Amino acid sequence: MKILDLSAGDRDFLAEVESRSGQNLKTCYQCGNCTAGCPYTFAYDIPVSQVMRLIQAGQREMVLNSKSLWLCASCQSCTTRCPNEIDVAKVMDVCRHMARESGCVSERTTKLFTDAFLQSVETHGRAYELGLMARYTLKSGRFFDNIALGPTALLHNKLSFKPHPIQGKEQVARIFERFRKGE
Amino acid sequence: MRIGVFICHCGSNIAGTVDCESVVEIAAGFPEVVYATDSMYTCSEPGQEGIITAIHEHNLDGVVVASCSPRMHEPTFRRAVERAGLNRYMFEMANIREHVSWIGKDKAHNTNKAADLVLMAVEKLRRNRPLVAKSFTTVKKVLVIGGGVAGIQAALDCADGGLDVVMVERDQSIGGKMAKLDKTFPTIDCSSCVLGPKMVDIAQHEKISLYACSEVESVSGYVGNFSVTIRRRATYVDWTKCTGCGVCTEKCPSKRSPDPFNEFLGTTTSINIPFPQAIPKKAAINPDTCMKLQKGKCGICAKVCPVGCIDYEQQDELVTVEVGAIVVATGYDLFDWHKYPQYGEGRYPDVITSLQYERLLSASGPTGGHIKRPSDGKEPKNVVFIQCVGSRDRSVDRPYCSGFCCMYTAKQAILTKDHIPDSQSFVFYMDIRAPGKGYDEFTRRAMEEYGAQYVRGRVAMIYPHGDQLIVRGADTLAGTQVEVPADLVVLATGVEASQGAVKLGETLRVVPDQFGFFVESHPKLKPVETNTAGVYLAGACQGPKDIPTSVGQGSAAAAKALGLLSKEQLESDPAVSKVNVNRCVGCQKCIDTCPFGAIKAVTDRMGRLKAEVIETVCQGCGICTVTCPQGAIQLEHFTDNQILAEVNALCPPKMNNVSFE
Amino acid sequence: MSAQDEQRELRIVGFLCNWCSYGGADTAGVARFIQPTDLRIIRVPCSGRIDPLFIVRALLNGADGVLVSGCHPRDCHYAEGNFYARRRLEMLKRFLPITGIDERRFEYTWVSASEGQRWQHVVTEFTRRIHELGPAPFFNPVSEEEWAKLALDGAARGASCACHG
Amino acid sequence: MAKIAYYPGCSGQSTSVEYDLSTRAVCRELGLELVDLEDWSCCGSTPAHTVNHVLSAALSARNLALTEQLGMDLVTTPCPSCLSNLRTAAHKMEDADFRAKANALLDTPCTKQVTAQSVLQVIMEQVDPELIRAKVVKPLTGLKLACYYGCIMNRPPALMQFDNHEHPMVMDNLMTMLGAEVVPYPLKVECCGASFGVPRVDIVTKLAGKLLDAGRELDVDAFVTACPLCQMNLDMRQGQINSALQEKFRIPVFYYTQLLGYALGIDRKELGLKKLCVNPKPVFNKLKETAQAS
Ligand SMILES: Cc1cc2nc3c(=O)[nH]c(=O)nc-3n(C[C@H](O)[C@H](O)[C@H](O)COP(=O)(O)OP(=O)(O)OC[C@H]3O[C@@H](n4cnc5c(N)ncnc54)[C@H](O)[C@@H]3O)c2cc1C
Ligand SMILES: Cc1cc2nc3c(=O)[nH]c(=O)nc-3n(C[C@H](O)[C@H](O)[C@H](O)COP(=O)(O)OP(=O)(O)OC[C@H]3O[C@@H](n4cnc5c(N)ncnc54)[C@H](O)[C@@H]3O)c2cc1C
Ligand code: SF4
Ligand code: SF4
Ligand code: SF4
Ligand code: SF4
Ligand code: SF4
Ligand code: SF4
Ligand code: SF4
Ligand code: SF4
Repeated sequence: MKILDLSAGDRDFLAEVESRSGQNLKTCYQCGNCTAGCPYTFAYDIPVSQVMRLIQAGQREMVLNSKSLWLCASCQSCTTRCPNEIDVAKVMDVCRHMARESGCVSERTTKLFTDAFLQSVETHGRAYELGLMARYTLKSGRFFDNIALGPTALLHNKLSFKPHPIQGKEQVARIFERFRKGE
Repeated sequence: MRIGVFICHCGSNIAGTVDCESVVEIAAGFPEVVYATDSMYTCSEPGQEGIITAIHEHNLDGVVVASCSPRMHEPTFRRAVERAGLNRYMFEMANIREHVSWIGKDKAHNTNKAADLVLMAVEKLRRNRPLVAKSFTTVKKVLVIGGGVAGIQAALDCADGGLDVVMVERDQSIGGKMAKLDKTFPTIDCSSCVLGPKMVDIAQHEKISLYACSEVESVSGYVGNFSVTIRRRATYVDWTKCTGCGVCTEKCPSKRSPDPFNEFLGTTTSINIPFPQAIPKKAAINPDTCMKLQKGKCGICAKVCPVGCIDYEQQDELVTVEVGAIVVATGYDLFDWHKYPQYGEGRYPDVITSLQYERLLSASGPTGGHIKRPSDGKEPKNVVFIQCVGSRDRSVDRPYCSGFCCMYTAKQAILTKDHIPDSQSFVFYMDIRAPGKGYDEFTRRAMEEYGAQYVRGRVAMIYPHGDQLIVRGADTLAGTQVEVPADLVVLATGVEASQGAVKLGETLRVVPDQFGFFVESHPKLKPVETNTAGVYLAGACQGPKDIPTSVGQGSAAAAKALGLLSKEQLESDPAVSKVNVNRCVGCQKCIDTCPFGAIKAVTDRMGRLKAEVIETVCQGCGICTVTCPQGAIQLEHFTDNQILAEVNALCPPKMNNVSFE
Repeated sequence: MSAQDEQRELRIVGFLCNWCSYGGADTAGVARFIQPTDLRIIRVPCSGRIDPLFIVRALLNGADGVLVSGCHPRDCHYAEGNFYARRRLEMLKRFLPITGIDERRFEYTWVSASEGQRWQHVVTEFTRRIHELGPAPFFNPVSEEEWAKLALDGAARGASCACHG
Repeated sequence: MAKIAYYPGCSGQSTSVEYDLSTRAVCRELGLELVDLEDWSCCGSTPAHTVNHVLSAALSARNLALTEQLGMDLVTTPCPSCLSNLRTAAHKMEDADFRAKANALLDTPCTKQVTAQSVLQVIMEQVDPELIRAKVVKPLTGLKLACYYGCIMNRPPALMQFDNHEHPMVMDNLMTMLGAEVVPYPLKVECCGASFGVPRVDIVTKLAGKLLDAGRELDVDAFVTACPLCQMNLDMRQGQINSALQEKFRIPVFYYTQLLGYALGIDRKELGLKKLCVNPKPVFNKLKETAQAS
């Protein structure tokens, strides 16, 4: 196990997460309620309460490389029940932003899906599910995961073969464009 | 006036950063100062002697000491000047230690500032006048409000000490929460075995009168002489005759009356004696469920009562008593855990409170001491305890620790194993707070000898699964989520101020904190006193407290009351407000604003309305002085003139060529 | 000695209630929390004893700043003295600009007996503010007398003056 | 008829067409006129806010601005995920600085405060329950249902401000009103696996499997949902779940609008019942039997 040198903790990391999320993380007293309610704990490498702890201890690398960031579904159960009224889901969100910014991607497939989804929105103005599945499948190389669903979905006319582009799709594209410029 | 000034070095505490000799020199030039000197330790014996000698030798009639905070040594020096024959109000203090030498490094600035402070004191002193305390007699009787273990202890100690005691209890019986407990930590002795005899003592003590089913309606007067009105609620039973035989309760056909004594785990009869050891052991009718009082039908209890004491027409009664001191011991209530929707809000009958669990454990409880879960009466095997429910939780506005729930949870885990040897307890906790004598050993025993499994983490949710409840929590030490299928879940619900505490506080002029617990006079040095003279606190009404501490406080409050009333006469602080009747126009504004009701309206010989201060009630806040549009009511020792003299000493009007005086 | 220390002291008057803020200032002293030395403290039993007149008088007499401090809102030793104080001082703050006095020269705050650190902060900040404002301007004696009268009148009228409600 | 701006959301055009169809049918029947936002765009869903909060808000705000252009200040959507995004954007834009940042990404800024509500909330709050009761022609008597709300319909409570966040009841009440027996389903707000169906099938099969299991435990005839993602994970993925967990679930999963529409006597075609992956036939057979029996 990694031994932490607490004095070498990155205080700026705590400050940055606090200011970007607007949350006071010093109030977290490690009760574990967030972890207790998080449906994804079984899939996490670091339970959400320990993510909070590691932020307090300024462990930037461990946090930003955690798979948990990418597996959080923003289900809000942690936020809803935290006795210190910390918006934990927002903190997870912010850490994910920071991970993305610093190029840490420990769950590649999740990121690919997110990217494919947004790509689809940027192109068509709306999510085009078949297209985004195709793009995701190509990029991730995970051909078999959802292949079984294909027939079920198509049989029930669930997925449309054509995207539903909108007239204002340039407007939407410009949202992304301006966003990237501003970054 | 002949004023003497004494500048203290406090060793190097003051002299280190203040040039004391210079201050002496400057002070010697202040108006009416005839003597100025310095002294190494003014409060020491030689220091005080120095003051006394100087008063005699220089014929001083006023003294200024520049030293530490008056909050520290003002009483000391007042006694010293009094020993020299001066009135103790002919003394002023300048705080050149806490407010000068300890907070500033610049010696020149400090010296200058110290001299300013001495000048302010001199200017104020020049306007002081001797004040003489009035003495008054006291009523040798104590009111104890609340008959929990703290109030019981206070009442018995006062009565044994020779005072008459009036105890007012809101419920039908005294005993408070302790009467509902099964066994008590850390000794696991039976609660009613230790409390029962004390309750009987209350009933039998010739100096104690007990008013149960009663509440304090209003209080007037002041320390030594309070006048208290008590409302005795109608019980529909003449308690002077009732023998507590219980015949009525056996025959009452209305058996679905809520049973607060058993924490609503079962129901009881409309006419009822809450428990066999109740004191007073008298029956009372619940008017909400009695068929006679609701619908005019029944009347069975009146028929069967062998002494004929049922009275369906009975009304509330007001009683007035005069007392010299008041002990407040109104205890606490439990947090309403329904505020946690994730624990089911009451939808799951097998999620209960810790106090309900005490009733299930108790041999005199609704299940005769067998742990049967409410849903189906089955004996539980997996029992989950959740600590800090409604404590240490900002999201429900309860940031504080309830103090004793860690301990009673350990106790309940131990008792669970005693009752059901093949059971397994799980305790979800955040920290274990067990700071008393033998307490930590006790919680260790719960884990080590009784095998309770302690899990560090909160519980996020409880949901039913089959006939069990799934408790989903975290084990933060193992670093993961955990689930326990439970047969029974016991919530260690937190402690809240007792219902109605804020209102009672208003009646008694005792301030509640933001959570409704009464505020003590000083958190360390006056833990059972309040800021209202003659009113004391005992037990959990001041904050969460276990039985030993509550009892200790009961005795401490009794000692305070006994000490107070042991004096034949009390002296009032003469620094109170005084009305100049010539200026007073009788507008009564002061009467409206005085928070202590210390001012009354009187008519003078000419029949004109005037204000008059009741010296013994006035607390000396000076709110009235600021309120009076005529400047007619002045707080002695802090008059407008005195304070303005200090202002002028600091900012001389001549600076702007204007004179106000 | 730093330049700050050598700077000329300004005249700042403090009115502190005996139970809370005076104790807080003591606590700060006991903890040796270094503070600027400009402030001199007048002890009163309760913030409810502070007549706005005292403050006006200090300012008219040439004080560069006045600081009032009492118990926290629900904490008053006299149950509700600080509640009265708050109302009066709030009115005063609105009244000051009418008299030509910069209302930033007056501040009121709440400090409890245990809040030594807070007291240090309050004093340091207020003193810094007064130094930024500089010494109080000299009053024209004539109009000043008028103002003094006005202020005293205000106190006397009482009934119509909300400061004295 | 009360006019209300309507935002169908992307899934309403693909995986949850039947939700969109039945919502429109039910609203029409209940006297709510849905006015489609012309040329609406994707709200960004979860992916957007996991990338950046301003980007996410801007994608939603474009639609809030469209609502504003219709002269309305309330937009309604059937999808909780869209709802959550629209509400979050609206809430964040109460802050002027944030609003400026989000508007800077848009061609047409959103200047007014527009609120979003779920269609469910609108139906429950704006339609007289007596009207619904009166219109029921085919009661759901005899059906045993589990109402599953999903994780974000009511959470976090401060943002969503609708129903009990741990134990929501509106769908339960609605179904009871239609004559169904509603079981006290314990996992009403547990997460179904959300959009991890694509990147992490293992996660979804486990979480959704747990939900199905709790329903089977209570012996329900069907699930009722109000969220396209929940419905898809429980219904379309039921086969996937069965093979991953070696189970044999066959529990139909309806949108509440489908059952409501059925009870109101709306033509089946308009409810898109054919689109359901787990065949709902047994449910309707059971309903017929009870109807005949009585
Ligand atoms: C589940 C549980 C288990 C516990 N186990 C233990 C244990 O094993 N050991 C231990 O040391 N402590 C234990 N405690 C703590 C114990 O209950 C308290 O320490 C003790 O009861 C405090 O006594 P009290 O007299 O201050 O207050 P209370 O017991 O609350 O008594 C207050 C009394 O005042 C009355 N009253 C309230 N308001 C008014 C009013 N306005 N007018 C007149 N009367 C009024 C009430 O009716 C009551 O009779 C336990 C507590 C709980 C909840
Ligand atoms: C480092 C530290 C910090 C603390 N901080 C705090 C704090 O911040 N707040 C707080 O509330 N508490 C604090 N405490 C605890 C506090 O010290 C005790 O609560 C308190 O001192 C107990 O007072 P006492 O009178 O019972 O005992 P003591 O202070 O021990 O006094 C006992 C006296 O009896 C005398 N004595 C002993 N034996 C005999 C004998 N046979 N004959 C005659 N005289 C005898 C001793 O000389 C002594 O003067 C602290 C303690 C420590 C160690
Ligand atoms: S629930 Fe809140 S306080 Fe508890 S561990 Fe999680 S973030 Fe910390
Ligand atoms: S929001 Fe994320 S971290 Fe919080 S409980 Fe849901 S999945 Fe877990
Ligand atoms: S009087 Fe105060 S300052 Fe002087 S020696 Fe005593 S404690 Fe120190
Ligand atoms: S029967 Fe009469 S005397 Fe006996 S308990 Fe009842 S009321 Fe009292
Ligand atoms: S009159 Fe009332 S209390 Fe008496 S027996 Fe009848 S129901 Fe019971
Ligand atoms: S005593 Fe223990 S259980 Fe009770 S509030 Fe404090 S820490 Fe929690
Ligand atoms: S406020 Fe002044 S004038 Fe009015 S009654 Fe009181 S003392 Fe008299
Ligand atoms: S000083 Fe005045 S207001 Fe204060 S208690 Fe005395 S009479 Fe009442």
